[in-house]
Amino acid sequence: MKISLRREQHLELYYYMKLNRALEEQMVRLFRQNKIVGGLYSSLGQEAISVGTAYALEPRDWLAPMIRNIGALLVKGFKPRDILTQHMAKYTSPTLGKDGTSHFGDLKVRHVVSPISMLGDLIPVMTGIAMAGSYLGQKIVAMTWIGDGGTSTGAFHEGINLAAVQKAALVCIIENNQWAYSTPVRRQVPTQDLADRAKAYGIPSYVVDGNDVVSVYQVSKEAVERCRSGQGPILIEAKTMRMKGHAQHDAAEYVPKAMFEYWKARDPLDRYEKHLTASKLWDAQTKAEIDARIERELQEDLEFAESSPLPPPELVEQGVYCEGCHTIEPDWRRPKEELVPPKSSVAAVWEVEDFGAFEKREEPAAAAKHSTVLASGDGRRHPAQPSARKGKAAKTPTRNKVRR
Amino acid sequence: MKISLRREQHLELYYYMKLNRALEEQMVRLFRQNKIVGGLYSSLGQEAISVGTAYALEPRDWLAPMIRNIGALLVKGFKPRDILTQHMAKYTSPTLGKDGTSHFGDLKVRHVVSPISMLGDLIPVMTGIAMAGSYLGQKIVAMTWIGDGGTSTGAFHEGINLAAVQKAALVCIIENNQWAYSTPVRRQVPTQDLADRAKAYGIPSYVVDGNDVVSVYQVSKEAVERCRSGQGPILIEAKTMRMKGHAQHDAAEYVPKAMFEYWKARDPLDRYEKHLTASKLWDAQTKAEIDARIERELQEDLEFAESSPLPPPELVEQGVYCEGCHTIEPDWRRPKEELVPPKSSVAAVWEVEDFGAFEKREEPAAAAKHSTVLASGDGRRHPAQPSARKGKAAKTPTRNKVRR
Amino acid sequence: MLEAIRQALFEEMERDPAVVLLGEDLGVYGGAFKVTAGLLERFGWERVIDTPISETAIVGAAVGMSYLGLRPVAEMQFIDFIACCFNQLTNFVAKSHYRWGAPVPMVVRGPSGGGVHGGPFHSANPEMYFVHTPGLKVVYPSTAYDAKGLLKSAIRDNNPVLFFEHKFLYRRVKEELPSGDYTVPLGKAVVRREGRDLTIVSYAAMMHTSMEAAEVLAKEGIEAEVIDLRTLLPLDRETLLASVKKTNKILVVHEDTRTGGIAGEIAALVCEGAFEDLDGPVLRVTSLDTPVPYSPPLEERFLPDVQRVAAAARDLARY
Amino acid sequence: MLEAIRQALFEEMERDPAVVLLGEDLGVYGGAFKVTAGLLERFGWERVIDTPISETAIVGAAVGMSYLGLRPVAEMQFIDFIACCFNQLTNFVAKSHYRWGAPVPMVVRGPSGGGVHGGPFHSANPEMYFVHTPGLKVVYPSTAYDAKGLLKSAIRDNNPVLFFEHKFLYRRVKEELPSGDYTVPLGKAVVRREGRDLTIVSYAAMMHTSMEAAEVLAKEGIEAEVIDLRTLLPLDRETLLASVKKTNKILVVHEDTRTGGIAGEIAALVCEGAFEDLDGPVLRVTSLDTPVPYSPPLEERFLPDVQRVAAAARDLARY
Ligand SMILES: Cc1ncc(C[n+]2csc(CCOP(=O)(O)OP(=O)(O)O)c2C)c(N)n1
Ligand SMILES: Cc1ncc(C[n+]2csc(CCOP(=O)(O)OP(=O)(O)O)c2C)c(N)n1
Ligand SMILES: [Mg+2]
Ligand SMILES: [Mg+2]
Repeated sequence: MKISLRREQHLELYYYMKLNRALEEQMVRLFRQNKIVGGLYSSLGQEAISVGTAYALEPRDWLAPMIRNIGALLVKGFKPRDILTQHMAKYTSPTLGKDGTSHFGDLKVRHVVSPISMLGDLIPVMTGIAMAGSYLGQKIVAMTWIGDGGTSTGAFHEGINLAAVQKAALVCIIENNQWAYSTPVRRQVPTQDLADRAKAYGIPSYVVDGNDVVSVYQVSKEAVERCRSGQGPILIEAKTMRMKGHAQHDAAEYVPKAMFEYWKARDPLDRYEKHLTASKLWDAQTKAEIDARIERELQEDLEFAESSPLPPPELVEQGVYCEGCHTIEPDWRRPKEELVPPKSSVAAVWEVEDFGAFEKREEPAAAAKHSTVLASGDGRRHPAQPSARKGKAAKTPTRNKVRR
Repeated sequence: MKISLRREQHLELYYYMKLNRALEEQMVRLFRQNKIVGGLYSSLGQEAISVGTAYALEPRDWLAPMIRNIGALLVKGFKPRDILTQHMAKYTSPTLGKDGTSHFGDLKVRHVVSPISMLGDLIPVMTGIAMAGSYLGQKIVAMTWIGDGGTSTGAFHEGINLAAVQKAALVCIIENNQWAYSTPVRRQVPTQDLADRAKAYGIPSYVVDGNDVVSVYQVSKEAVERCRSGQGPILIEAKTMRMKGHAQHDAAEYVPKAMFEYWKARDPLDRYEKHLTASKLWDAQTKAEIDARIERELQEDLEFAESSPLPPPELVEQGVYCEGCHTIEPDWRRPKEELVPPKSSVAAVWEVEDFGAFEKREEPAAAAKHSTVLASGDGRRHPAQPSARKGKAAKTPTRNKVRR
Repeated sequence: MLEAIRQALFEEMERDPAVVLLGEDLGVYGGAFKVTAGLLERFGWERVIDTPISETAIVGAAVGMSYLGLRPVAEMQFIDFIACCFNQLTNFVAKSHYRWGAPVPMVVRGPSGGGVHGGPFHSANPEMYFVHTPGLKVVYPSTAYDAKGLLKSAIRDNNPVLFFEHKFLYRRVKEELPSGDYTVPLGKAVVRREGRDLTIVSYAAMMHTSMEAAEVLAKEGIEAEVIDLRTLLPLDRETLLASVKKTNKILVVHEDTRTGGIAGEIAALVCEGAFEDLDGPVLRVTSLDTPVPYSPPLEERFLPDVQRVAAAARDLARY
Repeated sequence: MLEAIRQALFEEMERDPAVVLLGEDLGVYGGAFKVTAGLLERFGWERVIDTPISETAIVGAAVGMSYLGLRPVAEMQFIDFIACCFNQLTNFVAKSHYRWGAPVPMVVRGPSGGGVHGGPFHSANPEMYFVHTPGLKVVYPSTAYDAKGLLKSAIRDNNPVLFFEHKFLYRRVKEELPSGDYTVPLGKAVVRREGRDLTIVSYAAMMHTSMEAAEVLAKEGIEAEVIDLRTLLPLDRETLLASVKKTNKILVVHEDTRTGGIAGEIAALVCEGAFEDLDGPVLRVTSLDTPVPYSPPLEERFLPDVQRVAAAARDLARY
């Protein structure tokens, strides 16, 4: 698939990456002024991933950010004020101050799911969104991110595995920034590529240079459209580096200095600016205009956030339950009749493709990691199964009867 | 590695497989007589796996069975009476009637850990056993089993992953019997081989004909010794078929009849008997002697179990806590001094092998499943890192300082 | 009761295509207890989803579905396995609406409870873990009528509801059910038997034990009022306090283990709301503080029975 | 208090090479709160194990280690993540000794509690989930002295102990500790302040709030006896009942949410053991039944404070 970008798109990518960075720099200043409540996480050096991946989505598509995906939230239509007020725990924040950081979302317009702190839990949730989207005929894709460390959680495994068997339209980006808090990536998984995690689920994966926003976008776009066409989930490993500590309190002394230097030379924003210049996609004036716009917007939103009130204490008791505050109505994009009897009725039988015996297995390709298999103890090869497929068509066990 | 078996060993394998089957047949009779409390699971057709794998262990090694691994318990030295009394919930059972089925173990002599029903939970536990064994200098291997369905649990993932980074001496056998209760294996994982799960952890795996006890033994022996030598965990997929329903109550109507027939023709006991005969490893008389011994032993133990009392009701309140009933003292096989200061003291720094950048990655072998990676967006290849290894030796991040 | 639950699922799925089921072995097989038998045939592969053995993924996927407006009903094959998705339920599901206003209209249901020699991992009564989790609702019916009506309410509710089905009652409780749609409201207890001498509060299987005990007591001239809680969260404080104000004595009976069981919460509520009305201590008859043992004589001793309930009630009545 | 905990780990590791630590970021980094700082340097890679982000594997591996006679101390980076290994703890760990006689001498510890604007996922008080699980022990200290002595007892105990460290107290509670080895026994509450008018029972951070409230009350002539539970499972029934028999009134203060909190259990115990001695209802001051909110004014309203404790105590004293 040839994926190219128009000039305005190139410039938009710059706008979001730069906005992402400028907004986080602003928050560091606020943090030093003691105006941030709780922790502050940085995505410095990882902006190309948040922006490049989310940019591949359409408005109807869904995403759920992790703590270092402010860029994705901006691309999906949230404003700096949303992020500022969240971090400052203001009443004007998307959660009214009930939760902080990137823990917010929007079910109706932007299609963003709020994460929780427990790593991995979003993967099955986004799988469910993809399944429901398919069920409702919406042709949507669900996207989420996970850290190198987060791939060690059971929830990651269960979620991707379910997505694989359900062929859910899930794009999961492993943001391999070399560290999980103080733990180097090799302590999370002893493979060279984290994309190898995909092999356990029989799903395709990409490895991409996470500090190259155009590559990230292209890979993501391809993945998103493959997903949309019903081919099941995809894992993308984006290699990058966390250029700060885990959060503001962490000086990251456990990271070799040379490693920071190495990666600083590959800063995604620098690289992209040079690329835009080299490719003559902008000139100094265009850049200046975009930078000025960003500064203006940030300034405005900063004033909004700073002058916003904290929530009233009484709010604390409200909203534990939905007591009629929401009407829940799915957005059907296919005839409901398909899903109610008699149209929906089927024969409840499994169709088993093959019988799974040892001798029926194709030898894995040479490079696969299985050790060679010892010869059968009784020295014989058994005759092939008479007809495994007899009677029933040889299809995948479940989806054959199902419209997707 | 050339692994061969002496004649007595061949005969022992037969003894255990046959005993396994005869014992379970006996329990089916007891079940029909309403003498089994709770459910009864069958390993009919899977005996070669339980027996062949456990037979590769030494007495000092540890195992934890799943519900279909009665054969492994027999190999490890439990007697039919242990299994009968467990199923009949008798006071003479290893758990005194507090738990049933294969939910029992023996820390001191046989080195068997009792499973719990929640699938997957044993994997991290056995990883911990392997880690502790290495710590204590015991040179032991820990073995456990998991079903095709069980590999979908988060606990499986977390446990194998931890074992991989810790290079724990864990041998995990995936007993792929095509079904998880009523669910076909392709609904658990859409890969041809479940051994592919290993690729997510960068660990080796085997695929073996699970109905061929000699192959199973040979592969297991090789795996066990590889583990013992400190090379980290190994996954073995043994392909087989569950020849009954999930448990006695399940008629398995969801399984295509032809599938049962196909596998019945590959019955592991039949095959092994033919193999012994063809290889002239026994004659009719030897077989008759072993069969008679099994019958005698079973009869004895059945009488023991049937005449055993149920536990007294007061027992229910005892044993929630250990209140001095156990003295806990590890079996040290290395000098403890190595583990206390000053000998134990180290510099707390990570040594990072490479910096993990995209361009530093070796291209995966052709057959690997990654899609090809799109070219870098800015069209350039970045210069190689000056010296990632400068200053510190390029070793794996943690183990370099550690005696194992 | 099993059939009533099946009917509730059936009728709700007929009524609203937003209702979908997911769990292990519930489609082709119809569920370990056959609660969902026939539903796949009628409603198809997209609405009756056999999943891998992944409780966290089951609940997680249900949350995602609910965010798109579906009303998923997730099954735990045995409710014991709910421990495997505890984080997803208590952190993701329970806090969603509070934190960012995203309602989670889903149900998690499954067979619970002891008395069938299921042993330590197939007999759980996990209600208190969730009663202690704001944001969830917890339902535990004792009759077929209630099971059907409450499950319908649970499916239609905009909040996450845990629906426990006592497996001892599945085939033992049989009632003629009214034809036609009906619901039983969440959060309302019911007085199963009027009495003046003391109140016995219970739910699920122990409700039947309590009723039997009340019969025994009646023969001795002690008239117990029996309350069936039905919903454990939110608790029906009003019905409880009204009864205590009438009988002045209260005994709580639950099959869940003792320490940290719901009897404690009720004791606190009664102290707060009706202390002056109490003519005796709030008492409790519960299972023992042990895992659920396997062997029949042990499990019998472990569980409350009619004798123990009657004895405690007698003591309290005479207090 | 943080330093006291570090010392306990340090001294126990010196004393017994069977003591090993495992968890996320506790070696090279020294832990998110630096509780384990310096331990890797001293005790080496084999005894201070940085793990992947896998709480179930951490607890699972600790169980396996304990079966070989080690005494692992597992850290949850924040105690909130204990929800991710809930199954392993409540089903594998808690039931091991009962089911098949295999003791599990391990400790799971981690920073808990609110008051530092940690929001819904970094402020948990998960004690009741485990107090309701027979087979576990649950400890929640309020002083540095106790933290050290109780952690040592926990490590030496043959049973699985959950050890909660209130992060609000980590750096706020400072005491001179005696030099030399000492332990504080599990299962024993302590009377922190003698009084005659009512008993206030609390633990962890709320113990300090309760003590402050007692000072306020003393100025008004109300003498509150303050009990620090220290161990929540097993509960020290004797100390509780003895105090109620003396003061005839009891108020329970906990930071955990209200419904299903430990106050209920204590209400039930007091009813059972000292009903005749009660001159007023068992009352409770607790956090609200909501997730822990993020914004400071919300969290302040959410948590109990000296005013609310004093007000409730005043009402009770006057009852
Ligand atoms: C289940 C769980 N365990 C522990 C934590 C504590 N924690 C928060 S972030 C973090 C490191 C995450 O590393 P990674 O997934 O690589 O993401 P990154 O921070 O590098 O973006 C840890 C251990 C958590 N949030 N969730
Ligand atoms: C965590 C968990 N979820 C659900 C179950 C219920 N259950 C018991 S056995 C089983 C099927 C297991 O299939 P598999 O792992 O393939 O093992 P097999 O029975 O085929 O040997 C299920 C779903 C369980 N024991 N544990
Ligand atoms: Mg990372
Ligand atoms: Mg199977």
